[in-house]
Amino acid sequence: MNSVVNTGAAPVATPFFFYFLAGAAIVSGLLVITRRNAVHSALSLIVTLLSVAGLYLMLYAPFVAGVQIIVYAGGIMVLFLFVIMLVNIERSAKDRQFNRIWPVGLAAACALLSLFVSAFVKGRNLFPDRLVALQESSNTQQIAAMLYGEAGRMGPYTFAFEIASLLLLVAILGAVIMTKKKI
Amino acid sequence: MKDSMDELSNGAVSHLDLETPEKPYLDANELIINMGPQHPATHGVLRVILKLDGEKVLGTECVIGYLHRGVEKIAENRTYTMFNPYVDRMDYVAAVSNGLGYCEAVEKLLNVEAPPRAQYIRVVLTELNRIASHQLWLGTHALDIGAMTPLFYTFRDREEILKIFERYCGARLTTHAFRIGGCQYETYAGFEKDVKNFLAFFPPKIDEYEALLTSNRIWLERTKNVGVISGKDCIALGVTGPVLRASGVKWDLRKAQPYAAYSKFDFEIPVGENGDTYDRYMVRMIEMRQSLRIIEQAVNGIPEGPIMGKVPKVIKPPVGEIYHSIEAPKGELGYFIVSDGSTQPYRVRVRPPSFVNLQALDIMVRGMLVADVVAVIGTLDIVLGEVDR
Amino acid sequence: MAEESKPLVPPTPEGEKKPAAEKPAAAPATASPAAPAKPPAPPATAKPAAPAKPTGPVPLPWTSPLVEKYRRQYGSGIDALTYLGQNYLNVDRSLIPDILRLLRDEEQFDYCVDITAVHYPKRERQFDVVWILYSFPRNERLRVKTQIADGASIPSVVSIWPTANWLEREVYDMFGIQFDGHPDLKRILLPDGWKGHPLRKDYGILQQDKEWVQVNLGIESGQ
Amino acid sequence: MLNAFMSYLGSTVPPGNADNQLWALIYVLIIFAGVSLAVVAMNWIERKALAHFQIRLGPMRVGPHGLLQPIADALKLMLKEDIIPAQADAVVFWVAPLIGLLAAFTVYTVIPFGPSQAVSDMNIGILFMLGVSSLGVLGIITAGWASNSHYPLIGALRSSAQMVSYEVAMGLAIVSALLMTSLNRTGTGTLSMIGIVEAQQQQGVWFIFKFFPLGLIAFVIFAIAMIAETNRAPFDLPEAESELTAGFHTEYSGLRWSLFMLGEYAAMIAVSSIAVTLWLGGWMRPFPNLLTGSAWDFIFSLFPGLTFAGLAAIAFIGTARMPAQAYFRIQRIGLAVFAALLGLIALLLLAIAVAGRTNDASIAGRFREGIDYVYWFVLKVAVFMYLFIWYRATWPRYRFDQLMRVGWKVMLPISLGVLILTAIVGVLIS
Repeated sequence: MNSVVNTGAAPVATPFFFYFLAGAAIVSGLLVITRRNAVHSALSLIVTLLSVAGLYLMLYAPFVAGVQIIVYAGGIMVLFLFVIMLVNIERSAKDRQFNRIWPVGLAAACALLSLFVSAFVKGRNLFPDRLVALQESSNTQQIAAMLYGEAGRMGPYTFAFEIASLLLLVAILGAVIMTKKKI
Repeated sequence: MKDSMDELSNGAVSHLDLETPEKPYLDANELIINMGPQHPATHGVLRVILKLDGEKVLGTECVIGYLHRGVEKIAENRTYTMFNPYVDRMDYVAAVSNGLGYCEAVEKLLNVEAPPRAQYIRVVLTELNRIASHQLWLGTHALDIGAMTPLFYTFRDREEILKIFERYCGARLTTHAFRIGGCQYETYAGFEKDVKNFLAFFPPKIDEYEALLTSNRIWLERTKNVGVISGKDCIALGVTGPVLRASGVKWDLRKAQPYAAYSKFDFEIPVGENGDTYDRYMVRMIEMRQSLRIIEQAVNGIPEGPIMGKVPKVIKPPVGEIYHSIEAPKGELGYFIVSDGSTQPYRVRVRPPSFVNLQALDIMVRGMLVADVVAVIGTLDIVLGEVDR
Repeated sequence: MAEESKPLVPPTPEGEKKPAAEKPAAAPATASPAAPAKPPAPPATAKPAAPAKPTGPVPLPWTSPLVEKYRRQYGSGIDALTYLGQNYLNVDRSLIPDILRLLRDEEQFDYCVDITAVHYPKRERQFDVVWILYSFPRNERLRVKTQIADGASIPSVVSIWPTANWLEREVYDMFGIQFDGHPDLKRILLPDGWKGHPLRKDYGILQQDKEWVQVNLGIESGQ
Repeated sequence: MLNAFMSYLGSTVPPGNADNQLWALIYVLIIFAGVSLAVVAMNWIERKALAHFQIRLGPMRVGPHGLLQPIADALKLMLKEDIIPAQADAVVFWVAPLIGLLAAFTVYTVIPFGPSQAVSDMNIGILFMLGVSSLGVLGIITAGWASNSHYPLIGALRSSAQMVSYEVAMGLAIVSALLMTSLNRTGTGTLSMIGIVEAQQQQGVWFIFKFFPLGLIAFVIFAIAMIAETNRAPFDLPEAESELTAGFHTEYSGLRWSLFMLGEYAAMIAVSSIAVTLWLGGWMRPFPNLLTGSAWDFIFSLFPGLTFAGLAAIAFIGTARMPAQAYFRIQRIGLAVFAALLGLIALLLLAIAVAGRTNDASIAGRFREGIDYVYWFVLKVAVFMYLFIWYRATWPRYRFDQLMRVGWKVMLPISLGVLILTAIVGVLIS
């Protein structure tokens, strides 16, 4: 994995950090689905998200890493915990976590895995051999260009981005209507 | 607890407007929180069991009695004179008022009256004590709402009053200032000067408290429309004192049924409008100023003469019973004394204002937030020594 | 009824002397003879003096439109007296809820100051229950009293004055008087498991204290 | 070795970006120790200042004027029994204070005390800081939940709602400051903390005064939100003493509790540093573009030494004013030694200022420059710290619904409006 070409700083012990982060992500990901205590699961999920943020950093995508931390680890997971804390942990811990449709779940997981593997095998030549050295300082700008467009032109994802924000607005309104009886 | 509250909200107290907070839309578990008896804001050993929906209070139940010392039982085993110091230990921040109520009640039973000089001294000391009590209330109330600093200011100024007490009778808190039939001691040399110094010293200090709180936005938000109680509810629940007056009922025993020398002084009764925590705050602040007015008139007019009335050495009231009440800083403090003709009271019943006022806590905090419970406990100005006796 | 209760209300010196005399008798019976000798001593010395001076003001009959009105309505069940300028009604127990409700509704006694009781163990009807009322519009106080026997219950006035809730609980706690119709009649100042009712004259303080230390501290006596 | 370090002193890039991991590590340690020391000092200052607001003396017994009180406190806390409630979730209970502490300290990796006096000049500095500081709430939530008790739970719920709400207004206020960084020739702004300060230098104005009053409003919003973020009075609802006894750390004691306190004060210093960086020109001395020239540089470089000289003078006066009784002798000596120490530091700083006045390339010159930067930065942060204490002494506590209302209905619309206006004004000007 030590194939990253770097212009400025030379990262230290890159393979170590990669395996460390990947291992942490996998282990904590497994903990998420095996812990019976929902709060423990949520905390494990936070570790997973942070590890993934670290991996983004290693891919020279600091902006995505930062957003990952802010939005997922900092925002969404806090709300998750907020809700989970109010759930009766004692009761939910006693419930069987793996219910009867687990074979279906296993099958779905296997299918997904085989999809990934086949995509990786078949499209091997689509993946770059080595990561292109990104200009770290322009990373944020590039994302902006992708999302909002540049110099008067729409970026490739502008439409999707706007649609997504509209969707979120609808979700917000729905949440307000659901929780408030009279507005 | 639930039963009692249902009873309260149905039929039993139909004329009391007990609004049950609307049921939560999402299914949420009710949270039972035990506030006290060890809690920084319950002013002693009050225990309040709160039923919460999130932060909203659905109902409360007060558990009291942690400070119960059986004062009424003690009275039956002491002579009238021996019992006098015990009353100081009930509302220990207004010991002088307690003593005044008890002494006057026994005097009434004996059918004697304290001489004018004693009456005036009593008024001066009792009003000083009212200010001290209100100062303590203000400091702790502000602390409950999160303002730390007023506590220290009020304690600094309360010190001046306690110094006068100390010079007068040697005690600062449990003063035992009065005797049945008059005063315990003749005023010390310079008593009047000390009191007059205090009269000059204190008004700027009230302004100082008010500068910190009265128009403070957060203070206003925390106290306006918090713990509202109507005058009607106050009367139905027997709530007296500044709480009653803040709800718009202009009733003060010092005016309604004057005792001691109060009929000779000119003062006003402050009245609130909304019956919320802010009005109670304002009423007490004005009361402090009015107390200063009374003290000024009293200390300038202390007549010469004896300080003790014609009371026998052994106090042995004739058979009979009497109820006498005074306006203590917290409300109507009454003594119901039954005499069997012996030297010991057959029965002494204390009608404690804090005890009765505390009953209003429940309807004042229903539907409000946890933080308001603390504010309302503070604004009721309870002293657990008096609630539990 | 009135004839029966009348001598009891303004307690005569003879009637009053008895509880005082009874006390020293009760205390040694419950406590060890050596230790409690002191507390009952003062009443013992006071006792001979008490009947010697039956002087002082005597409760006088009291008449007013209010009294006349209710006396017409209820007859002899009401006895109106005044003592040292304080008026009180002595009412038969059977009239209690009606009279109190009428006092609030018709006579504007809208504020129940206090409810309490007094224990006279030598009497047939051991308890005086006292309601102290006040009228804001009239600026007037009135006491209403009734006599009930030990174990008898009395109607609750919580529906008349909500403030009676805790006050009645305290009376129940201290005297063991039952209030019918009280929403939540339980002890208020003492712990739920408390034995006895302390303000009864026959309640042995020392006995209670000794039992407590024996059970909880494992010592003979805390005195 | 010494030469290596000295070369980094003169380097224009922060240690983390200077291709020397050892130097970065040392820098991290220096900052960690410095922040810990600052927290200890802050502890003493807060107790003393709060006491003086409230007409009392504060700690007076341990050391002269209670100077050793923080040490005594730390010792006491470390020696206290470590209690984990029987019904608590032990692992989470154990981890919770560490989360808060780590989050608070990690923020310091991007805070620039000077153009090269930072652990690293991260490209996404401010974003990183927002993200990491938003993790701090996890410590509070987990602490509240793991205690398995009602008061901490309510405290945790309050704090999570509070921090999530105020983060929004805080973020928008930050964005309006970031917009201002893009008002240059290329039209590209920066998220780098060092870049933000340099942008202020280029534009010749602190962002608090930029587009007056837009910058000021954004700054005030941030200043309010940062109090809420650090759970300080009047927004200290999560630990509202009079309501929730101690809020989320009710069940904590001893060392664990002190970790929470350490985290809280570290977070206070961190958010103050961010405010200073974004709006108050970071490490820059007053009027760096106006009062230029080596003479002015020299005058301003005297300030650190003079400050310490002033502190030493105060300490000496305190020594002289101590009662001349045998009882106070040790305290007198202690205070005199402390004053002498301060005086020595003052002399050292003045000597460096004088020695480095001519040649910026010399070691003394580099030292002087570095001290200057750190001094002005710390001075600005100290003002905020004082404000934190002042607020605490003055204001009552908000109620929860009021807090939420202020957050969502007042701060959020205002910050949105300021953001939009800033963008419009920025476009119009450029």
